[in-house]
Amino acid sequence: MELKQLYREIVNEHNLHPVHKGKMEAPDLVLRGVNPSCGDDITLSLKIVDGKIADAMYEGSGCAISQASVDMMADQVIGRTKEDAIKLAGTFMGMIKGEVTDEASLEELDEAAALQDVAHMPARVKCAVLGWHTMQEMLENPEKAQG
Amino acid sequence: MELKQLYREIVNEHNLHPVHKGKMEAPDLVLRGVNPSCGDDITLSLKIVDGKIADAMYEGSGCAISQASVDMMADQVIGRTKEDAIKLAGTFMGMIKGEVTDEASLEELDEAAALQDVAHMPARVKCAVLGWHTMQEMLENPEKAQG
Amino acid sequence: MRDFRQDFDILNSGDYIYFDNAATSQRPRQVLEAVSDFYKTANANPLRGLYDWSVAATDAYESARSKVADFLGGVKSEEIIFTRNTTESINLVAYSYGMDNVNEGDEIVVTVMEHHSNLLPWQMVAKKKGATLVFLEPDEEGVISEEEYTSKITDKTKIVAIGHVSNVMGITNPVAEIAEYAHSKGAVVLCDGAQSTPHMAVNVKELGVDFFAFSGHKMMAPMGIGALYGKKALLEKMNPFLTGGEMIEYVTRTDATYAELPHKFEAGTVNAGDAVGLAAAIDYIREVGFDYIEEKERKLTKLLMDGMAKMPYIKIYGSKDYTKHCGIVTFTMDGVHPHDISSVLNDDHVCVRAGHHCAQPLMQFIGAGSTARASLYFYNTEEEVERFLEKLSGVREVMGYGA
Amino acid sequence: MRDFRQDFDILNSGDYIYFDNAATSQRPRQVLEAVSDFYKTANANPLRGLYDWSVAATDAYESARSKVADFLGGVKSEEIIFTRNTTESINLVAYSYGMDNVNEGDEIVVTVMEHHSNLLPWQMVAKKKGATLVFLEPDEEGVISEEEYTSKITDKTKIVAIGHVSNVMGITNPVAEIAEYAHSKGAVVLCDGAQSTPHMAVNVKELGVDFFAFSGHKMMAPMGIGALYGKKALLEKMNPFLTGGEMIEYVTRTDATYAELPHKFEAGTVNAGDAVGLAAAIDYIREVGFDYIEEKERKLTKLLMDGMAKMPYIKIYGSKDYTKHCGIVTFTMDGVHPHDISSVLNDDHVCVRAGHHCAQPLMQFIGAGSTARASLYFYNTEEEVERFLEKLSGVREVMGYGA
Ligand SMILES: Cc1ncc(COP(=O)(O)O)c(C=O)c1O
Ligand SMILES: Cc1ncc(COP(=O)(O)O)c(C=O)c1O
Repeated sequence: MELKQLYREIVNEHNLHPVHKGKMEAPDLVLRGVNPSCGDDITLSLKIVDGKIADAMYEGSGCAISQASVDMMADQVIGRTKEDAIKLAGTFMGMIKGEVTDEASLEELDEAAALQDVAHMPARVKCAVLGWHTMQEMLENPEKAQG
Repeated sequence: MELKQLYREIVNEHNLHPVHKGKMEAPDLVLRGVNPSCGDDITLSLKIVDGKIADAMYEGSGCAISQASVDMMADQVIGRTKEDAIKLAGTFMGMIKGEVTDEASLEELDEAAALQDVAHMPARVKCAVLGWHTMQEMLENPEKAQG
Repeated sequence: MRDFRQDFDILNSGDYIYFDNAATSQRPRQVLEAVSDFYKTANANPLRGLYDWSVAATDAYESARSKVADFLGGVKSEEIIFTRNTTESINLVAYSYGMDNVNEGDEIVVTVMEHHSNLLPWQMVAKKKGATLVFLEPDEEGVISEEEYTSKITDKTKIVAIGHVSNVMGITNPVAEIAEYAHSKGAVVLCDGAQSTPHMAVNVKELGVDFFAFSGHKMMAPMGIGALYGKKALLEKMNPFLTGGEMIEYVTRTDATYAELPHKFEAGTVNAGDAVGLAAAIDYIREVGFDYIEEKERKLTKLLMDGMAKMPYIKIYGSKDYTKHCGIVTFTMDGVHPHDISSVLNDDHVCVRAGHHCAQPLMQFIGAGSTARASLYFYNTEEEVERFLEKLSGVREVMGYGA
Repeated sequence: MRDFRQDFDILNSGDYIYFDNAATSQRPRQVLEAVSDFYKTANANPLRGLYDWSVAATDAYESARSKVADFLGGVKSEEIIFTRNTTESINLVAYSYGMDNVNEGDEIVVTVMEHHSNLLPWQMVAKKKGATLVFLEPDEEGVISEEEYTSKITDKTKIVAIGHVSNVMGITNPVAEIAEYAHSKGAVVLCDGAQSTPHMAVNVKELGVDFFAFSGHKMMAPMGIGALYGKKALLEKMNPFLTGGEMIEYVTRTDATYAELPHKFEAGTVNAGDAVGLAAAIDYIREVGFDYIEEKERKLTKLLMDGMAKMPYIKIYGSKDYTKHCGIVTFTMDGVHPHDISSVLNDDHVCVRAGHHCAQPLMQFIGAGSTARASLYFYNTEEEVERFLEKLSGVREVMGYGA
């Protein structure tokens, strides 16, 4: 997909009209994620109920790709178990690195699979994975992310 | 002149059968001169009588050009006044730098003028001027060269 | 006037618009050929050999040095040290001059618009020696006022390190005035000329600076070669920085004495090939002429800034005067992150930079986390500027803001 | 087997015999073209841009890095730091590792045959930190015995810095054995690979060294590019050496955090053009093959040493075994100063080096103020060796010693 098309069809919607952006009341886990070279800077908050992600929200600023990616991620992970979310993050990052390409895996990612073409834009890879990377980090090391 | 010819016609004679090489008894001025990059290393001794160079001798080792040059220099400066010898050193170094080319000046240098072609061999310039440079230094700064 | 653009194969091989000249320039065929010719005819290790090729290599290398000495306004050849780039030049001064001459309680003055390469080495010196960094701040238009520098350069100041032209705002700093004042306070002055040398005739003696650093790659030479000018009296007193082959006189097991200037500061096999390329770049710049370069850049910059002024959602940083930009126009666009601007423009084969431009303190100062930058050189064309403006005006629509 | 010599324009443009390959090699057309092609198709400042050319430049630069990592035996890419040359690589380790890890009373072990580039940086560290330099000495044939290194490497030893192949004697040092022993004593080991990388397959993991330095220009790459391999665990703990653009993460006015490996150690605009040249040189070496290189060099070295053995007034330094010379034959001639040998040979268009070969302590050790050196590479020919021998045998006559 041409980049412009990607923006028009997917990214803009999430960037301009994000669903999960905002400050979460009493989150269970909170972690900041940054891309020093771009200045992308988000703070991700999760509410965990019975081992499942009950809600996910983020604040911060960054390029459209980083913002849209984290918004789409929130869509995908709410309702999933922690383990499942970590696995999905692995799939997403594998896709962006060009290592995961099979249909079945990509289907799991639902709308987020639209970012697949970012694999061909090395300079934007960090933007696309920022949210996912931050989530993975906080779920794997909850001690770093006390709310 | 081709370098080989220069060796054959001039340099070898002075290098293999030097006239002024040896240790001087009770010199008035003594100075060591070295070319670090080549390893040429001479010690020049002068005897001064009534402001004139009564004798010049050198010891040390180095390439044929450095040795022949200092031997020829001794030939030329014995009998000259200090001022005259300094002036002649200037002429020689000017010739080697390619700045002095007029017949009259070169004639002053007598046999030493044969080294004129060293001007085209930048790597050997330091060898050719070592003796002259050392003499100039000791005559201009006799306090550095007490025998 | 012949068409210089023809000399740049990369500019004639497609429809890319290259507006990232402040990051690195393109190289004309003449420069690339000069380097290849060196390797094909005179390649040997310079400074060491007694045979023809090595003598030829030495000549090529040393005449490149003379050419640089000339290019900076006719300084002595031995005042020119070849380095990899501006960054290495400044590090050399920081390590060899700074570490030995800055002491606890001293101050080092820089501007807030310095490139990281003219900031981090001084942070290191300040930290290791217990000195303080003092920052000159410009006004909205990028100008450092006399009041600003006379109030911050004091008797405590040991070094003033200042960019000649800002790589973000394009402004030319009043280096000569600052240097004069700094000298009256006993400080030594380094000028970072990375962004000036490609665009204007530089005379380091008129600037009055003690050190001047620049990079070849920003002025059409190959990457990998830059230079440092230093006043002979200072260089002579400084300790070597890198040590090794070529920069010595005598070496024993535990000690060494050093070669004379400039070799004292050039350890190891020199980059003669790229030095020859730098010499060719200087020849090329002379052929083009700084008059033409300035005139062409100003014409293009005016066109560019006038066009951007018609887009109300664009903010340009630095002076409103197009003659004060050295071809550099840094901007932001309401609602669109600079990285997205750059990516969208790339889809249209337009190359501009986005980010912090290695000047994070300036970004913090102007309150922009990141900006986009279009930077021109004389080989760019009016047609390119017009096409750029057209593409730029389409970015917000792509990003979902309607037409 | 195709005729590789055809790829070297300089070797085919006259009758010069180039026997100074240990100083710098010649470059094949393929390398020069790779560099030009980079500038003609992908030239932009790597690592910074979001547009196609910069991405292509980044790819080219980073794949050159992978190629070097592979060339050294399959290490991690981030363990390869690009530098200008061996000298800079070693200085980096001396400044960043040495200055922070060597303390008063510690010892640094080197050999007496080190090139100045692997000696002066350690002299500096020793002097600044109050440490002692300890010298390993070889026997007549250039061999460093087990007794020698086990008696001098002790618990006090913090760093062992050792040449892989001597640039004077051509001998290959027992680096793996020494490294193993040094590690058992808790020391860190640096290997100077300037003279080995052009001639033999190197595997730094098998050598077991912590740092390995080499220069591109001695293995057919352009001047201006070299590399340092360092074990990741060590590099990560080390402070940066040069600071400036590209090697940072965050910068404030007074502080900075650093980028990850390898960028932490590469300040300023990188030399991508010449890194691409180094990658092309590695490809070229692979095409030729180290088997061929070694076989050809040995054949030529045997011819050369056998021929010189017939001249009783010539003394060869190092091993009597021609397989232990890596193409390097250093010699003196009774009654003729090495500079005169080199000058006379130059009259016959033969290029050999004369002097101290940047190894003055070794010269002092072997008791020769200066020597001459003929050094071969695979592109030299038997015909050249024969012509060389003929010219060499004429030198004494020219110098006045009769036939
Ligand atoms: C053994 C050895 N070490 C180090 C060097 C220095 O290499 P460079 O001058 O490329 O830094 C050389 C060559 O000059 C060498 O032969
Ligand atoms: C003002 C300024 N200073 C210093 C530098 C650093 O130059 P280099 O990366 O060539 O060392 C640059 C360019 O990147 C610059 O624009």
